[in-house]
Amino acid sequence: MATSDIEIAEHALQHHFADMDQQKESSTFGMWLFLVTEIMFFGGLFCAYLIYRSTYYPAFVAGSQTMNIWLGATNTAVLICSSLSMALGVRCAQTSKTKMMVVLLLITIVFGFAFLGIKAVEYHEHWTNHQFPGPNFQFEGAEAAGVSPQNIQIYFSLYWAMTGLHALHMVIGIGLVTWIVIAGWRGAYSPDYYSPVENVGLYWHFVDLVWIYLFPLLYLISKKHGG
Amino acid sequence: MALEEHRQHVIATSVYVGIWAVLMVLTGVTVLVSFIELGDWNIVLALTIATIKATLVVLFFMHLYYSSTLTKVTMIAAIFFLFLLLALSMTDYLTRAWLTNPGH
Amino acid sequence: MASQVDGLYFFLVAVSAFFTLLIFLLVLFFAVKYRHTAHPKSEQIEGSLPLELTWTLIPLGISMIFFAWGALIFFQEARPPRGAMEVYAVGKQWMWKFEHETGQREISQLHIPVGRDIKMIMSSQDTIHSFFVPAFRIKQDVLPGRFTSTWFHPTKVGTYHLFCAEYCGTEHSGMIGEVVVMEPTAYQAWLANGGAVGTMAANGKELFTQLGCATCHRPDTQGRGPNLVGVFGKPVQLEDGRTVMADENYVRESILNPQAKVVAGFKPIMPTFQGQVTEESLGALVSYVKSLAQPQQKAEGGAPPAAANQSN
Amino acid sequence: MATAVQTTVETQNYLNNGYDLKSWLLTKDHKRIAVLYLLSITGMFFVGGFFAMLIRLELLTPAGDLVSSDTYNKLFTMHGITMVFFFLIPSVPAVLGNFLVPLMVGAKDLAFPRINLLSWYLYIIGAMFALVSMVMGGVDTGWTFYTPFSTTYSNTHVVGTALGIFITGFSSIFTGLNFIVTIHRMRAPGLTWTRLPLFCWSNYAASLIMVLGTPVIAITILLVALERLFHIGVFNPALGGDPLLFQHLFWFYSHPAVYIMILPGMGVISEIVTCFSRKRVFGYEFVALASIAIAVLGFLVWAHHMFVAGISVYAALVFSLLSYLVAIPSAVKIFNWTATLYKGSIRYDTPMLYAFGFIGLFTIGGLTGVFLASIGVDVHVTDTYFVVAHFHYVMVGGMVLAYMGGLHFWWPKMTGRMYPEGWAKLSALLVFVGFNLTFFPQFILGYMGMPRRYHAYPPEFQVLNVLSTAGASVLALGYVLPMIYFVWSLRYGKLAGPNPWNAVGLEWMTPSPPPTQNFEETPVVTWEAYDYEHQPDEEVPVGH
Repeated sequence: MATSDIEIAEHALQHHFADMDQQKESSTFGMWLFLVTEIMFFGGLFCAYLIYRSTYYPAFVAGSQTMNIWLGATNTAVLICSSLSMALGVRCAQTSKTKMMVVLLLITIVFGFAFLGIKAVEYHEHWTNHQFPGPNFQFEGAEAAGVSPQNIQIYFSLYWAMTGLHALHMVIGIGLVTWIVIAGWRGAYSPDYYSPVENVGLYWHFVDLVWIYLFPLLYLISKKHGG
Repeated sequence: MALEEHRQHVIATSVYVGIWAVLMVLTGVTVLVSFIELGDWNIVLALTIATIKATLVVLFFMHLYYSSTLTKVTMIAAIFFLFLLLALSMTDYLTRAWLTNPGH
Repeated sequence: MASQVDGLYFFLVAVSAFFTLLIFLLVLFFAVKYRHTAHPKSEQIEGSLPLELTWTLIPLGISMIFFAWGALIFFQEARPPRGAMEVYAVGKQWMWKFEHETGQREISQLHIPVGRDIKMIMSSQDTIHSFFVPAFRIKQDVLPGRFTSTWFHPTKVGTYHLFCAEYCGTEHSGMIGEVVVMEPTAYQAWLANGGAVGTMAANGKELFTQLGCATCHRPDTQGRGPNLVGVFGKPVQLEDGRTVMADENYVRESILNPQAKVVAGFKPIMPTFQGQVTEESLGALVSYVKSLAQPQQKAEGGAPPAAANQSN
Repeated sequence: MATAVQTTVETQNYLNNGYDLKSWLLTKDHKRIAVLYLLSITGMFFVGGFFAMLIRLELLTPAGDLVSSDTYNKLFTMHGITMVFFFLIPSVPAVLGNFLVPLMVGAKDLAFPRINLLSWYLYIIGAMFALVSMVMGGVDTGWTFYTPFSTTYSNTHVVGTALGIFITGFSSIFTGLNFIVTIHRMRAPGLTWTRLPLFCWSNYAASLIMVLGTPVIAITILLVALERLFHIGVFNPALGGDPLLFQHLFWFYSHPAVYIMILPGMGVISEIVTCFSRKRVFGYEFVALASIAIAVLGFLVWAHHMFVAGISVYAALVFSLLSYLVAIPSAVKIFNWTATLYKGSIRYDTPMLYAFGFIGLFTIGGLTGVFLASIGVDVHVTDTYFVVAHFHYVMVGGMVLAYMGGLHFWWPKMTGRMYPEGWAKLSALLVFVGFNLTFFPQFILGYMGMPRRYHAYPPEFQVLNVLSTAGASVLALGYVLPMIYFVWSLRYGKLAGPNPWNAVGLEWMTPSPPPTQNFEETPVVTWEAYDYEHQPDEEVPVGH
């Protein structure tokens, strides 16, 4: 490393903070508050989900049965693995292992792309099956299942909105991790100054967290056939 | 180094890996359980497992367990207000059908 | 009802006026008495717990009176009395369409007899409207896709404003009309000249046959669909174990989204009639199903008396 | 204007620290960002005010003769959207709060200066979306965007406006986030929570709502846009959606948003009342905690906007009961301010006149809110001019008066110069008289049954409407005057000195205008809030 840890820290201290402690605490607290807003942001969708699920339960069952559980489960596993590599990456930043951190974050990015790839396969399948809300929406077997296609459309509207917003967060997350990788490679962080790494980590885990709920709510509603 | 003592708690790698293993197992469990028909208990179980997983992620991957009280309160507040949104909306939807026939 | 609302309203006005005057006078009094020139040195006072408690608990107590009183009135407003005369209303951009049980239709004018309970059963065929008659102190939003209802009891003959109170587009302020409260005899005369073609229930029965409902919902026995005689206003056991009340909205949902609540013992085979029935037809069908549950007055209702007897 | 002698005397401050456009548009100084906000929201205020004037002119006669009904619908919609989202919500927090919170807590800046600047840019982008939508033909859904009208039946620029509000929402979130972190983490040594100025407490409470509530309106407005573009059916009854769900989600934010508007205003009043009665505030803890109580309880009452919308009777009862609870802390504040006057030494400077006005008008606004919480009465008066009058008493009589009072109070701090006191008193009087004349008749109109958002109305309502329009012209004059004398004062106003009101509080212990770094050295606080007892009672040097 060209610069010592202390130099990095001194360089990183912004003029309006008294010391690194105050800066770090502010930055972490700010990130948590941002996550609060994210929770409420997804919260609006969860509220809509809860209400329509209780109103149109059979339609939600029918909709969820078209989901590929194995792809969903794989994606859950992929995200959990990415969270592990992320957590270990942050740990490397805490312990001055810059190269290892870069490697772990790159692995995180790979997992992120894997998730999006699998999600794209699922989206493609829904798209070709006309399971996209709008005038072209179709759902084969709605009559047989004894539910109104309209109500299944609401399930799919929420499915696309929730997973779409989640995927958008993944894309942003990958961008942020890339930024950390580049800055980290250039030696911007030290055990005294790694708030950006930690905050991006928090963001990444949060996105994982949302999926942990989306998976059972959208894929695992009920296996019972015939509503 | 004066800064050293303020550095955040470093969690052992083994803890991270252990949590990861638990999360993977729980993911498997939740998928398997979903194939068993338990009626209303399916959703209860699925959400319980999801909540356990989420709690583990928040506490350890996100270091909440080692964070300041303020951060913990922040997280609890978020959950509380999300609960308010869901619960108070449901007071309407769950009781709409109650008063349908004439009284007297 | 109007007098009850006014009673609470003027109580609220009195209490508010008292507190407003109290604050105004105190502020004015302090501002003059302790003005800088008369009282150059301020005296520091930290606060007082007893005072804080006083002005927390007293307003709380008063507001609980408001709550209880307001809630009592509202509960009455929300529960139409039995035996109310029913009028169906459909809101559309930008007019009110009314239909009486006896089959008379009118637009943006509502003729009703004085001294009777009137229950409005309302829905919208486009956006949200709101049925507002200031003279009766009632207001109820009229929603698309659902029936809402309200009721009133006119006590004075006259003509009253009817407004749409929920913004509904270009001619929102033109979606007005009048409620004409008439002496019962004048009302009967008006009905006689109303040009009705059959009662709502009779029209509903005709639709019931036309749409083919009668092939499955047989009046004499359980067909592929449940027998509808005597169903309205009673709890219905559903296939998935729930019990729902067979009210106007249940009948509507059963026609438009039949799979949502399937009666116990039946298969979800009924097709939806969404897009095939207008709001007015829905009203007629509901009225018919209702008439099937009132066997004793069915001379004009249209339900075969034999079927009604059998169901009892 | 600056002679050679003056330039040597003139110390460096945030205003003379760079004059080029870049030094303003890329500034991270919270004080400069506050000035940027001041200019932008003033612009939006006059845009919204222009729409209001046209509305009042149209309502002069019962027939809809001045503008077409479509135009009228767009006017009240754009009046509401501009005033609520682009003026009231940012007004006190983003202008006065941005300027004062760091000064009051003794910090050099907000915790995240770059995010603060980003927040202003988001506001500007959002405002541009809204303004461009207006110029291209406007939007006619009402500021409430009720579905399915907004999603299916309106033919106007709903999506553009919705995106504008969505983007501005994030501006508000970032402001709130910045305040919370700053107040938690950046207080000067010795400045404990119980020594914190009440202005900070109330902005803190408002920030909680911004952070917790705004994301919900963001997602809701996004769903409206999606519904319009893709017909996803979530809010469309024709597709099985429930229009009431929109109302629930909308009011989950938009009712607490009322407290985003009023809470910071209450903070301003606490500062002004204590300063001009030379007293510590009566019951400091109660006033401070009342702010937090309002913020939290404010989230429990939203469905009182929906009593006649077709919600469950039982839910309506629950929300009615909870609605009364939020009235209590507001009452507590009013009583405490009144008690603060007791045995004070009261001066009648302009900010204090605005504070008197606020206490009176907010009392009326708050008490008429109780009418609306009482379901039996609400059924009759909701969606009438009674509601219009009520929320204008709170927003204009409360919030705008507090904002104007605060602007006069801190104008010398922000600019270093005094405004002309005589003109300011005249304008305060005009605002008070004009306001009451405009909105008091509307209570009566509402009880008589005149529905809101009516382009034409039955002739029996005309007299009161004429009164209201007459009042509005007086009110407009009251708002234009300060525009003129504030600008005038920038050049010709008397120099203010660091503490023209002889007030306590850290912001008065630094020069006016403050230096870029706010304080020469970080202050250490050893005294309680509003410690007027130990403030030397000297004659106020300027402005008299």
